[in-house]
Amino acid sequence: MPMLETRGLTKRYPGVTALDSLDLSLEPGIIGLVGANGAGKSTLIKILLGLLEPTEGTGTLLGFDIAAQGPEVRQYVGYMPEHDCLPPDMSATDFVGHMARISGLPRTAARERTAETLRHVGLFEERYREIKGYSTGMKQRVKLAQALVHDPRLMLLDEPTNGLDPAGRDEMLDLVRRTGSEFGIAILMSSHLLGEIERVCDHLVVIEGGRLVRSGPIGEFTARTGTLLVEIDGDHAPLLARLKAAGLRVAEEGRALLIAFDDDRVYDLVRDGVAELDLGLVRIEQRRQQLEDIFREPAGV
Amino acid sequence: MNMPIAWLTLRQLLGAKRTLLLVAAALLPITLAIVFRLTDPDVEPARFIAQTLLGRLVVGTMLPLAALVVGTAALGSEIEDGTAVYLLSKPLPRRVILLPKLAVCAGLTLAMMLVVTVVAGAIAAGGEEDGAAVILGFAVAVAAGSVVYSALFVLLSVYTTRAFISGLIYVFLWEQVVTRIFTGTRILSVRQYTIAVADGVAHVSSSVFDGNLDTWKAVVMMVVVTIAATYFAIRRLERFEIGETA
Amino acid sequence: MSERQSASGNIYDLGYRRYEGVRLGRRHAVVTLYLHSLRAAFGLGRPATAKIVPFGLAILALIPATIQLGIAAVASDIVELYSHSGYYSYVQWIIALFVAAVAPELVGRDQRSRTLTLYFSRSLLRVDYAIAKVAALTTALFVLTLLPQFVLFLGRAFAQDDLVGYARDNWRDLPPIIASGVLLCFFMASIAIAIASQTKRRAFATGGVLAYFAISLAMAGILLATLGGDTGGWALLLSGFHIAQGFTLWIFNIEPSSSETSSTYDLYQAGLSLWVYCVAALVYLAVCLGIIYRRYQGISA
Amino acid sequence: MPAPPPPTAVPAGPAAAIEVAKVSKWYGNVVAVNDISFTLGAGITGLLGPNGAGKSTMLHMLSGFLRPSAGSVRVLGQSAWKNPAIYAQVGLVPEREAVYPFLTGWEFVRLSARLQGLPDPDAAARRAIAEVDLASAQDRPTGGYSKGMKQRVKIAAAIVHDPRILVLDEPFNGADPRQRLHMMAMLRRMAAEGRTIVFSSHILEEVERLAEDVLVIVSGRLAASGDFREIRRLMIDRPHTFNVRSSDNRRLAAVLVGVPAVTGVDLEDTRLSVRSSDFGALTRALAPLAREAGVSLFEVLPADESLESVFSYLVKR
Repeated sequence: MPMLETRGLTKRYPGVTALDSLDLSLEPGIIGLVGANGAGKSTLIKILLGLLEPTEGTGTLLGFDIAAQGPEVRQYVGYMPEHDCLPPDMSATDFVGHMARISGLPRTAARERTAETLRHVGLFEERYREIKGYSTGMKQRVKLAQALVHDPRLMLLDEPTNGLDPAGRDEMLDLVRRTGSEFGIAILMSSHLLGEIERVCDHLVVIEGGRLVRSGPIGEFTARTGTLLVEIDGDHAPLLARLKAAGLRVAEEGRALLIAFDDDRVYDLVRDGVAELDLGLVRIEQRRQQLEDIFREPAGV
Repeated sequence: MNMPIAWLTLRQLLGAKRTLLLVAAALLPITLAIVFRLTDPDVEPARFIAQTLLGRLVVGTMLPLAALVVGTAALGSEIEDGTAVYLLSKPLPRRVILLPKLAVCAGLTLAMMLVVTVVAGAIAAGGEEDGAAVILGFAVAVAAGSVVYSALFVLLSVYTTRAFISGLIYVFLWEQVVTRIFTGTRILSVRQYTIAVADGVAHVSSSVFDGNLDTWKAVVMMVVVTIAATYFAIRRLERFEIGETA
Repeated sequence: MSERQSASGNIYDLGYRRYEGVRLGRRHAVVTLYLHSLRAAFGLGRPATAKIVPFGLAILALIPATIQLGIAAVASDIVELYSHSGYYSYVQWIIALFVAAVAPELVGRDQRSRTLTLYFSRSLLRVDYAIAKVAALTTALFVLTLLPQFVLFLGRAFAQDDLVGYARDNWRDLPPIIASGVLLCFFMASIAIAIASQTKRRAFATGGVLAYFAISLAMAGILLATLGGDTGGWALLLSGFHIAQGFTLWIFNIEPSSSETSSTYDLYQAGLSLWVYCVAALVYLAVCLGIIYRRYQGISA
Repeated sequence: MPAPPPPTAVPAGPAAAIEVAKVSKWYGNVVAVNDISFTLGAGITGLLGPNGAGKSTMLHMLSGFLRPSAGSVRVLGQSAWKNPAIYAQVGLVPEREAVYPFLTGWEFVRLSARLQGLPDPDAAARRAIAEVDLASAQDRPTGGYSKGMKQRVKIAAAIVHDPRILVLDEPFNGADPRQRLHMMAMLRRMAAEGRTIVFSSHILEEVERLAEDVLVIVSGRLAASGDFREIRRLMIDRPHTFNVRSSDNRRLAAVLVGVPAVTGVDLEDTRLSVRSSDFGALTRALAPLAREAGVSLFEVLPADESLESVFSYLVKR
């Protein structure tokens, strides 16, 4: 039985259809959920959590029926919302411990797992201080900790890197990756930043207008393309002219040249062109399809 | 008068849930007046209107609460949720932003309270002679009081993020309790100014009113307080700093 | 890191451990939230400033009873200052201030910091949340009602020479003390939570609760004074304080006093049968609980 | 490359649109910004820094919302503080999401146009809304907008008076991939018309793709400014590493070792890692040497030339 399965899941608001008969079947793993704003990502997550009721359709999560067994299934799910959700005047230890007990852990177990979980997310001495003095990065860790403290089978992460600076983002993504691969907890993570998804996830779900566009291993989305990308230190116009003269199809994109890749002859033409023009060679790379390309084309590809 | 800002402020105020609550609350004195009329108790109507209906309920409670709710909603809530930036980032002197806001607040409070005063008063007076004079007095007084209170509460809302609770404390603690016990402090009470103006305009026998402030003193104080509050509010807005948290 | 062992050295596994223990489910979550809220009502587990108001008011509520206790200690046979049935009239404003200060803490904070989302994503149902909060505030109020009554009972008992004899003769006082105390607490807590749950802003919530008690008290007074007993009497049913006074007297089976200085003079003037206040209290309770239920069913998390 | 800039709609002004001279900002003992100077002309500048580094304080001073404790911030030659007149030439997109929820998108943008005192507010509002591609939602209250739509309506309100300077605080927050692409194209177009655009962002990928120059603020100080590739070249204490795949890695390694600028060569499974402290010498040597040795270059990847690595170096310094 798959970890998550939905059949004809639909959510209609007056005038808007947020989810339109969504059929989804997912196995455990680190799953990225992407889609345009208003595509139905948040609605899907909220329905899975029982925070919203679907208008139509059914679903099972971890073998439980999401409509009929809401309280049971939620014992095994951790949720990290996108928005702030922490009481400012409690300490991380107190709050995460409280959420552990709300999630069904007895007092002693709650205390032990709180300490463990805070250590895993990298909160140390500061865990006894009030949350209002925390940086954005620390707050995100607390949010992650409260979703992890009761050892869920699945964690739903809504934009987990929101508001983080580059270093904080790196650490959070590592943590998510580790939670998924080392701890063996399935993860469903939504993000607008395709670079993040590419880095962390091993499976991708794309929804658009409340419908499933594509679902598959991340590799399928980033296959190599028949384009060679070449970047030169300095002006690339002479090289462009030279390669065109040699009969190659070449286009410019920002600082890079994109060369249609027919056969291995192209490698040496580029090398020789650069050498003879005495240019600095910064990059040669067979271009991969980018996740972003999904959004360049009209929906429903 | 900058019309777009006045229009915006009016939309803000009329859309707010709290304004609806105010309108509902305004029905209280009117209901009370109807009950008074229907049951015809043996209290002199002019005295009931001056002391209880308009003096205590309208001037003592409704007017300051209405001005507080409206005055802190107009600019204070904008500063709090960050939308004030859209006004402050326009090539307009800050007084051009503040004055229409203040005018709309005062106007809205005044309109609501004037309707309450006249309707509730007229129902309770039922054509009695002294009653008409008292109502006229209160109409003028409530109009003046709306302006003074609005200026004060708008000032409060640009100075502190806790304007609402501070205003509540001022209204209930200072005006209801302190100025009753320590009569000397009445020179610093908008409620007392308002009653004094009503008294002066109505010009009826002294047993009707329970205020003891000279009307001319009250008028001078009202003008001074309004001008000072407006001046300081503008000054504050001109130097208003918006940082990372604000 | 995996564990490694040899005869004289060990490396232990500090990696993630799964939780294999029991998961206690929904009822445990409700109890946890109830206890947490009860502590929060007195600012326990919060910074010292959060304790000032609840503890200050609780102490104020105890003062009259403590005075009685003190008198009993000094001079045994002096008149009693406070009766069980009249005690709440002395402390009604203290109770109102307490619920006005505490109810917004209990229900507003979760809305303000959006912790509500996290609660609803656990096994708690929305109605469970409402039950836990009303129950917590009701229980917290016992400290301001039943505790002073108990102190008062002791004070009166100590004033007698024969302590056991007093207890034997007067144990019948206890059921009405407890019944009126519980009803009063439930009544005040429900009103306060019904009002406070409507807004996340503490100032509005506190102002709203106080405004209800103050304005209804003033209106009842004005109407009673201007209209006189027959019709004006019904106006007392607007006022929470008068209703509480009425049902307390009914439970103690005492008629309101005809003395103008008495705190029950309003009730005497109104001339309504005391059971009417009891019915009114139940109607208020039903309406308030309905409002609270609707609020939490509708609130978006 | 973008098309050559069209005739500018904006009259030419002083060379520096924004001049920041020796600016500091402190709150009590806390120094948020410490003695920063820079000037900005036309083009797109990205403002970077870790959380709490003073980025936001700097943007607020540029916007005239904070009084510098020392130094001066001048916008188009005038002081920014206590001078609302500058807003006729400046458009601001604040970070906070809030817009007036009871106004429709159209009303909100038109309000901005009217407050700017534009002669034809309707036309200006229509143009700005079309620019951010929001016409289809303009008659709905903004309270019901998604994050990305709010972001766009805020931009529309900021550009309604065709300002010469545009300051955006985290403009991509909440935007989905498609909206990001659209917004980037729009900002590039506006910059090409000769405007000065400053934006802050945490997403280095985006800054790298959009900004011509960057300002990096670390702990209240200006840590670096300019083209980040140039900044990278200036980090001489940090070797440049390239990962290379070729038809014969071992042979290529052998010839590269002979280049004086190369300080290290590692042969790994399928690739070759080359280090040098001289970026220019290494990149110029690579192709000729490979050609001489008869080795085909399949892949050349700079390991730490991205803005991300430059940024993390500056922050940890």
